[in-house]
Amino acid sequence: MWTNIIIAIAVLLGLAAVFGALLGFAAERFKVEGNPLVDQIDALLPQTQCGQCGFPGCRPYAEAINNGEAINKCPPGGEATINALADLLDVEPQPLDAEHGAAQAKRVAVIREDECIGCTKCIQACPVDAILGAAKHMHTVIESECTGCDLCVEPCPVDCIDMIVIEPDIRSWIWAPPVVLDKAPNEEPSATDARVIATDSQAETREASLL
Amino acid sequence: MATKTSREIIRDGLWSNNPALVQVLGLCPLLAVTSTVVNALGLGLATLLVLMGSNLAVSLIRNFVNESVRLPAFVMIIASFVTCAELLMQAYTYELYQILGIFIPLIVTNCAILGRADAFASRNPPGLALLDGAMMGLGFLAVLVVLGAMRELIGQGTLFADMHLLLGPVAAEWTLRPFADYPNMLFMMLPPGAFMGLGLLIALKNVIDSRIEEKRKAAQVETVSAGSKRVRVTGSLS
Amino acid sequence: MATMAQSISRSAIGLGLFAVITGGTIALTQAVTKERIAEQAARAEAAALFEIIPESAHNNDMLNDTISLPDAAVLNSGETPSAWVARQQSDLVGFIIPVTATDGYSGDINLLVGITPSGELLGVRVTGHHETPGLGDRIDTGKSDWVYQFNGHSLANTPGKQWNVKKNGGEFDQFTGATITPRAVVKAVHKTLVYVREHQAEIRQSLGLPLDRGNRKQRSAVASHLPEPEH
Amino acid sequence: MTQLWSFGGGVHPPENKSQSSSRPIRPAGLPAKLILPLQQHIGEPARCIVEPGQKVLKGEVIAQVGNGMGVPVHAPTSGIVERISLEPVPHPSGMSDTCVVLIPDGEERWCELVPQPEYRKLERVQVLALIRQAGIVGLGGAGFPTNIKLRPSVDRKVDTLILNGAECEPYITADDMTMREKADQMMAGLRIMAWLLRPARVVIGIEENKPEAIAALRQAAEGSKTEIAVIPTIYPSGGEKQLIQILTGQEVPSGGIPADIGVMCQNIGTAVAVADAILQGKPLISRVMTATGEALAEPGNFEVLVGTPARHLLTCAGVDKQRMSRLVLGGPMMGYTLPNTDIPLIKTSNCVIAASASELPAPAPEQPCIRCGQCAEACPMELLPQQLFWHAKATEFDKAEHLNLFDCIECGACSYVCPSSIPLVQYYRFAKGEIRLQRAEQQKSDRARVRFEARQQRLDREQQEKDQRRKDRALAAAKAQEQKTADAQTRVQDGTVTDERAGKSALVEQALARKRAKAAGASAERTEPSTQLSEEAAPSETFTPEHADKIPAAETAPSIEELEQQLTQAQTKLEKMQSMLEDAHSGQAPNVDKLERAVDKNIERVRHAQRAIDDAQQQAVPANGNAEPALSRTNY
Amino acid sequence: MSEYLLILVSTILVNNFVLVQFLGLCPFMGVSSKLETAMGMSLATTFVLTLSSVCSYLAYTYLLEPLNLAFLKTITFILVIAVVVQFTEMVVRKTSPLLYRVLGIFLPLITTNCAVLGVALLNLNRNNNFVESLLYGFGAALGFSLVLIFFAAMRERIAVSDVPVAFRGAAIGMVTAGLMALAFLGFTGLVSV
Amino acid sequence: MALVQQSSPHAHRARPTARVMLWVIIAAVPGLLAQTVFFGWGNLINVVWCIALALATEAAILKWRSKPVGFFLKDNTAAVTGLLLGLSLPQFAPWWVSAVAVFSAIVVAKQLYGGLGSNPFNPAMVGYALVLISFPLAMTTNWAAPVGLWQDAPGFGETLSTIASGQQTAVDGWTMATPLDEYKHKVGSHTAAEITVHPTFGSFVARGWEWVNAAFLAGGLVLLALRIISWHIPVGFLGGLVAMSLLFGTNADQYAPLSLHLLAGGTMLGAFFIATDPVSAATSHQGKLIYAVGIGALVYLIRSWGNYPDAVAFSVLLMNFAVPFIDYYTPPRTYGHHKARRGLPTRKQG
Ligand SMILES: Cc1cc2nc3c(=O)[nH]c(=O)nc-3n(C[C@H](O)[C@H](O)[C@H](O)COP(=O)(O)O)c2cc1C
Ligand SMILES: Cc1cc2nc3c(=O)[nH]c(=O)nc-3n(C[C@H](O)[C@H](O)[C@H](O)COP(=O)(O)O)c2cc1C
Ligand SMILES: Cc1cc2nc3c(=O)[nH]c(=O)nc-3n(C[C@H](O)[C@H](O)[C@H](O)COP(=O)(O)O)c2cc1C
Ligand SMILES: Cc1cc2nc3c(=O)[nH]c(=O)nc-3n(C[C@H](O)[C@H](O)[C@H](O)CO)c2cc1C
Ligand code: SF4
Ligand code: SF4
Ligand code: SF4
Ligand code: SF4
Ligand code: FES
Repeated sequence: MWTNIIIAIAVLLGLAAVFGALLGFAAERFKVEGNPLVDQIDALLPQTQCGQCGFPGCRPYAEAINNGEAINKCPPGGEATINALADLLDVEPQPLDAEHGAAQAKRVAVIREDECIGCTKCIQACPVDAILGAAKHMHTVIESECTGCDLCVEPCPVDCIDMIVIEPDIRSWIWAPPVVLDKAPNEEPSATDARVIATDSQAETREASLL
Repeated sequence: MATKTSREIIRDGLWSNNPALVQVLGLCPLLAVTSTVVNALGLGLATLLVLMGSNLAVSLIRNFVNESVRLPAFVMIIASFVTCAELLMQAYTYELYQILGIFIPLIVTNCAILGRADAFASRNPPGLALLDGAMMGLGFLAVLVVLGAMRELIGQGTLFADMHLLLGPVAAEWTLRPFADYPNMLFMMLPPGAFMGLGLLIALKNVIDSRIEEKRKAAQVETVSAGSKRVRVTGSLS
Repeated sequence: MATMAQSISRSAIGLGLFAVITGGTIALTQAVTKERIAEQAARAEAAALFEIIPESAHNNDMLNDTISLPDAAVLNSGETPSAWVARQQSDLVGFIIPVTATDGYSGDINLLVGITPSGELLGVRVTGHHETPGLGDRIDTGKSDWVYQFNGHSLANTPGKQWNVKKNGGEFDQFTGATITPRAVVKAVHKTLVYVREHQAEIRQSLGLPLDRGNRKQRSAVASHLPEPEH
Repeated sequence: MTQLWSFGGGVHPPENKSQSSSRPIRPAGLPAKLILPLQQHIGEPARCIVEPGQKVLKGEVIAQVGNGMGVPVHAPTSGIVERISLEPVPHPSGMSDTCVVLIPDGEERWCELVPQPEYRKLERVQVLALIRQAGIVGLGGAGFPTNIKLRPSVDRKVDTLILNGAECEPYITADDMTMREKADQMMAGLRIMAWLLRPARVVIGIEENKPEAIAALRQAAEGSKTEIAVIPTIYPSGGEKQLIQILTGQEVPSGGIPADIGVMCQNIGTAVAVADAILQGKPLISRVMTATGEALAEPGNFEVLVGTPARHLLTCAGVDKQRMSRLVLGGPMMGYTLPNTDIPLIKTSNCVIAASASELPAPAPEQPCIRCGQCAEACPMELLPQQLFWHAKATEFDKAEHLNLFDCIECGACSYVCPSSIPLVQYYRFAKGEIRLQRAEQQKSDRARVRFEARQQRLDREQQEKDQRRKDRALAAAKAQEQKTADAQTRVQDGTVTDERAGKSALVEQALARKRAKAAGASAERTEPSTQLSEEAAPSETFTPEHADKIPAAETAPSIEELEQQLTQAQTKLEKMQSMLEDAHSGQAPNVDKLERAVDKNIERVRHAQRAIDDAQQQAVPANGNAEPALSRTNY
Repeated sequence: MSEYLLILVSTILVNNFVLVQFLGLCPFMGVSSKLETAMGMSLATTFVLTLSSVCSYLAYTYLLEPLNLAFLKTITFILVIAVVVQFTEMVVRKTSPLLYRVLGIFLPLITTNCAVLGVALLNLNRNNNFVESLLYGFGAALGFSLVLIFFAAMRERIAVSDVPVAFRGAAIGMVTAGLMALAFLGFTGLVSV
Repeated sequence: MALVQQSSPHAHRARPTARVMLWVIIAAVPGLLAQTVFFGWGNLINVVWCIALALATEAAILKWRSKPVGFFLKDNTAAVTGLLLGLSLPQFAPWWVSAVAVFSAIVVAKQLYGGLGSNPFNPAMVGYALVLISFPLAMTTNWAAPVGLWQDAPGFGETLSTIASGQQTAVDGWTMATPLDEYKHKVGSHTAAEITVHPTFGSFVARGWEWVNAAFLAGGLVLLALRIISWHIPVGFLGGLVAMSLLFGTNADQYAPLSLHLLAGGTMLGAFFIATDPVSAATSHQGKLIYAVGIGALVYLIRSWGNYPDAVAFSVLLMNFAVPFIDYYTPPRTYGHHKARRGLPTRKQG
């Protein structure tokens, strides 16, 4: 009996030692550094650089995600970003973590120029260098570069920076998806509903005028 | 990762992170051997024992494993437990062993076990690991048995048939036949029934969860303060 | 290079250590359970045999008391199949022959046919089949009592024409909706009996029985050669 | 006979053309006011060059080409500019855009016109400039500036010039009537285009359901090499790509333009406009439009001034408002609905349908797609509409794009046949819009990333430099102890620095002074709202404003720790401000008043923060015994 | 020759590993939400399954059997598999980052794919010889890949359907797998092995 | 009065889904009549029972899902599902077999996936296959013998009471193995001549069955003429079957003859009414051909070597399973493109 046991152990030991050596060899021989995934994750983040995720900027959050951080902490990205991340990482999308704030309409910062004292605080705060101005001169936000992170609002000693919601205009307008009736529970569609279903952008207002 | 309290571990294993219903792991035995309660119970018990053992063992050695051989080492631990279980079943419940067949050695590759070893046991102290193993195992066992009962009942109109294979002659008379003259719904005994049965159980759990969630929502007001986790990206506020 | 060697040796030793522990555990368990397992395995193998000839009805080590069957190609059960022999003291109780019916509904049906020295059926059991659940699988004792009806039949008391399902004018019940399976089983059992009759000389010899007595009896029993049953 | 090819798909909806084609083209006359959007074409909006109250002559330019691609806008009649304002324009969004509102004076006084009957003696570029100056855009639908289209890049030689007279949409007969009544003008315009392009082949494609127009064209084209190709009546044979396929058998490559395969397609109305512009010098100020539909007593075609409100045209055609349930601008397949009749008609408007409820009934409610494939059979672009629909609906835009969503011409054939009455086209439009939006955002975020990273690098560099300097300084200081002579030098350096600063602040002072003088009147107004603002903000001032707008009203109080943090922040800010104020006082800086305001504000802030903490602690104590350590910590 | 063909038909269709034999279900459910990843998984599994089927056959026939150590088969096989998987992963990662991007994250998962160990054990049960083991492993992998890829394509479609909330995700996946298994029952009897 | 606002197009061709489905039902009537003439009242009773049950089940589950019930019931698709089940179940199938089939068709195969348009598998065939494997006895023994061969022909009432009695098997003299079943089990051990003496084969191909198939073919041609179905699927299906049959030879002693394949069992019903279910079939023309040829080939394969005498249901389900994948790789070539874009969108890399 004991010989049998010893043979068994010896065989397994032999196998394991060989395999272990092989793996040890491979681990050293085929070592790689760096992770391309971070770049891919970073590419999906909105680059607002607002820090709401709890990381100083999008890239740090991308790195954190790569290390297992939850993907639902970026309010500017909102659902779209979460879905894209879920898709990339092949995990289930989760709803936005409320602790990090809610998704908001896109905004830009606008400085009320005559109140600005030129303290340059906002320049220091802006993560993308979208504010122009020299010390003691009034400052301006380059609208096209502003990410709407609102990081400049708080440091301003005279509170002269406003976050303005970007309103859609006729050139940025896009068609809304049709209103799908399917969602209305327990209701038989009537003739009037028929129009609502295929209605266009201003569903709400026009619906009101119709019904 | 914050360590979990034992309460959380219990809830996770049995319900909210149930290996079968939520993680959807360990499916092969889950579906293959659940045509009757007795098969399900047999395999479930074996899995439970292995899971506890391997979790404990992995947790004990968690600080001594070299990264490059981590996976093989865990797998070997699991395999040794499984082989022991297999040998014991062969010795003491031979008929059941024959019915369960290849699925006993396949406990080794039950993803739930390696998953627990890697995700939990290798990062937690032995006590918690053992508890986790037990709870995950019980959760798995419960699903196995429920699915087994469901398939047995719908499929051949009996419950607890052949329990003597596992529990000895006392159990021989336990068979229930709730419907007289039942036309066997063979589909439930075959692979499609297994899949759909589990699908149904998962859906059932979802329904229950959403009910609970609704209740909780109704009873509770949101307390998180939005945006409280924000950090400064640029400089400090001085 | 030092790191390479280090890495190799560390991994090898690490994994080796696990191998020793786990291998030891397994080997030990195996050593402890070995005998019981062997016993159980043998018992399981014999279960079907003991159903046909219960342990109370014989006292030899039936599992190891086998004779080889000559010219057994018709039985379709392996290259040189052997029959198990049951004896009570020195009396011959019967023997059990493995047969395979190849014309089932789907795939082979493996049978064990138990026969008394006088050519009477002691029992028939199905050990493996692929028949449709719910239809053909009623040849299984777990599903119905159908196979028990063979008990007691012999070539002597059942003429060759009767070795068929009732639908084809035979003696044996079929199942509703599934005639193919029972017919295949009946045919195989009949074939076995015919085989035994034809090879009774060799069989008796290997059983160590005198040739004449049985010979005579059997001959009288199946005096007229009956035609193959119609299928 | 011209050889014809066929294209995949297509539908044949009831034509409904005879209602409007039975009457000759009538003038629609002068409306009470004309609303002229500054953008009636693809490209940049035109730049308005008139002011309210200004008198303009008929044909005078009132808006010039802006900085990008575009054409000018002309006054369709003489009159007075009432205002330049945001008015609802014909656009599917129903939104408003900048328009010039012109009140006609009824005199119809033309500005000076310069006809160029001898255009062949001019340079081609000059003729193209004339076409542009006449404000001509494609009248077939998209409104692409015709002069740009007529000047393909050198590598794209136009071999085939196609004149699109298919007019495949039901109801519309504007091109039909134009061809019947203005065939000669059209041929003249065609000749100008052909002279510009020198194509090897000139074809006019016309659907076989317009026999009178075909006859008129045959007559007008008599003796010329122009082919008149009579094509089968099937919608959308008038689509540029489809017509090209029918007439040449070639396909316009995806993402390309017809010129890529040596073809150009112009609408016949465009040709007429070109003839008018060159031969008579008249800019594009009116066009033929169809007014039809069951709600009209006298449907027909009208010569309508650009900018005429739809109401005027409808009145000309005898509208019965009670019967009108839907007002479509364009055809029933591709047109869009107008929310009211005040919307002006513009260069690209070719038809107004005042439909009764029974004529264009509301579609049945959308049912699930049954993948019947009828839509794919109908799609002239050979797309898989149902697949596009599933992806668009599920917002899987990349998949929709992969299935060539952007090749969809929004012709509506798929929706027309769909048994489940799914507004497919709307889904595609939505998806296309979203994709474009996403692309723009992606671009912006890429830019943001670059800027962020650049800034990060710069900061790192600066930090390094600072560290380096500090090291250097430490080193220098060590040396300085040994070499006392260095002292003097250092002082000189300091001096120059102060000088620079002084110079700068002087400049700032001047600039601010100028500004203040200019804004003197406005400042009173401005302070008012700002005080108001701070009053409003007062109750919530315990939070920083940024938090204030993020936290819903019914939010529970922030934790004491947070409040503390806010307090410290406020205190630091206050200190900073105070020191700045002192600096300013001593430096006699011009922003003292502002800084004083800032200091006041910050004092207020600190006070509020303190009060909030006190409140919170008072609440916390009875509620929670554990709050004690926090209490003791904050009691300094 | 034809017996080899029958092995393939049997493993791919009649006794499909996933739908009939219930092996490899976790990756089947876990990595089938996207067609692209399913394809990666299929490729990786095919490679590892075939290789480890052969390796385990060799280990058993030339090591365990002569030494009378059949009871060590499970641990030996799993060791072989784990090592094959890990080694493949390391090599692919280093040598072909592109392939690693496709296969990388799936490779470790294969260790716990029952189908891999299942093939090794079934080879023993069926007394397969070397070539048969190879084909059996390959056929099993093809069968796995076939249903995995079809299933993934189908799940992408289901994902955009209006499935009742309780059934979204894994539950409807199970039901679909059930219906697929139902369809595969049509193959019963095609090959009687 | 406010003006209607909606996206173009504003005109619509009026052939709503409900009417399409109605046409399918109408086109199936000749087949149903032929079944009634040649096999008695069984199919008619089954059809009525299945349709009623289908509508009821659909209504119940829509209610449970909080969907507008009337709106969806009016689309007639549940009725089509019920109809097709009624047409394909054995004439004397007990009522509960039909009930289980209808229930699984409507609930499991259709509504669990979101209802009309979303089901990846053909609901009727899911129902059929499910009861076939669940109740093989009831599903294999209840095929009516052709009318002329009945002993003691059952009238409407007797048929109804047989079905309603819930017995697993009907009276012996009324039922008979189907020609496909008969051929399948005798081929190999008997010659073609020996097999076809069985009364179920009649004088031509398969007594009764040939006319039923012809009637379904006629109905199918109506659907084709109305452009409710495109030719690709029936032609592909029958083509696949014919091609396999020719490939494996026309030796009737070895394999069932082509005429039997085409005119017995559910061939024509399958080719024109079942494989053509738009929801679960492939999308593009090319895809439809692949899908249908696959079904045809599988039908031959399973009929010849598998366990099931008629394989339409399984073949359809198997190819349904492949449909999403086929769709991925067979998009049509779009105008202005050189080649079709196959496969998946390549993910943009960061
Ligand atoms: C799916 C299916 C499975 C079947 N399985 C069996 C079976 O396992 N055994 C059997 O004898 N007949 C089986 N049959 C029935 C045979 O096809 C055949 O109908 C029957 O055996 C002939 O019986 P009869 O001679 O009484 O008509 C099956 C039929 C079908 C359709
Ligand atoms: C965005 C856009 C860009 C175009 N660019 C060119 C161009 O560069 N050159 C050209 O000759 N035509 C150009 N065209 C004109 C098209 O070729 C086409 O003739 C015109 O859009 C009218 O087509 P439609 O009315 O069918 O939409 C462009 C059109 C659009 C919408
Ligand atoms: C579906 C569809 C149908 C069209 N039908 C016509 C038509 O009937 N007549 C026409 O002139 N342009 C029609 N167009 C516009 C042409 O594609 C093309 O823009 C026009 O002929 C170019 O000429 P233009 O630049 O002079 O407008 C249609 C466009 C689309 C997308
Ligand atoms: C030509 C055609 C064939 C159909 N075939 C079937 C069928 O075989 N099975 C079925 O359940 N429904 C069928 N339907 C109805 C409907 O499409 C089906 O119920 C949907 O699958 C439900 O989502 C068919 C409908 C049409 C138009
Ligand atoms: S929360 Fe802000 S910083 Fe964080 S990832 Fe989103 S945009 Fe970037
Ligand atoms: S922080 Fe405020 S005051 Fe200072 S420069 Fe910016 S906008 Fe001006
Ligand atoms: S026509 Fe409508 S229902 Fe038919 S496939 Fe297209 S979108 Fe779906
Ligand atoms: S709208 Fe687009 S998808 Fe629909 S038929 Fe026209 S081109 Fe095809
Ligand atoms: S249990 Fe089999 S693969 Fe997970």
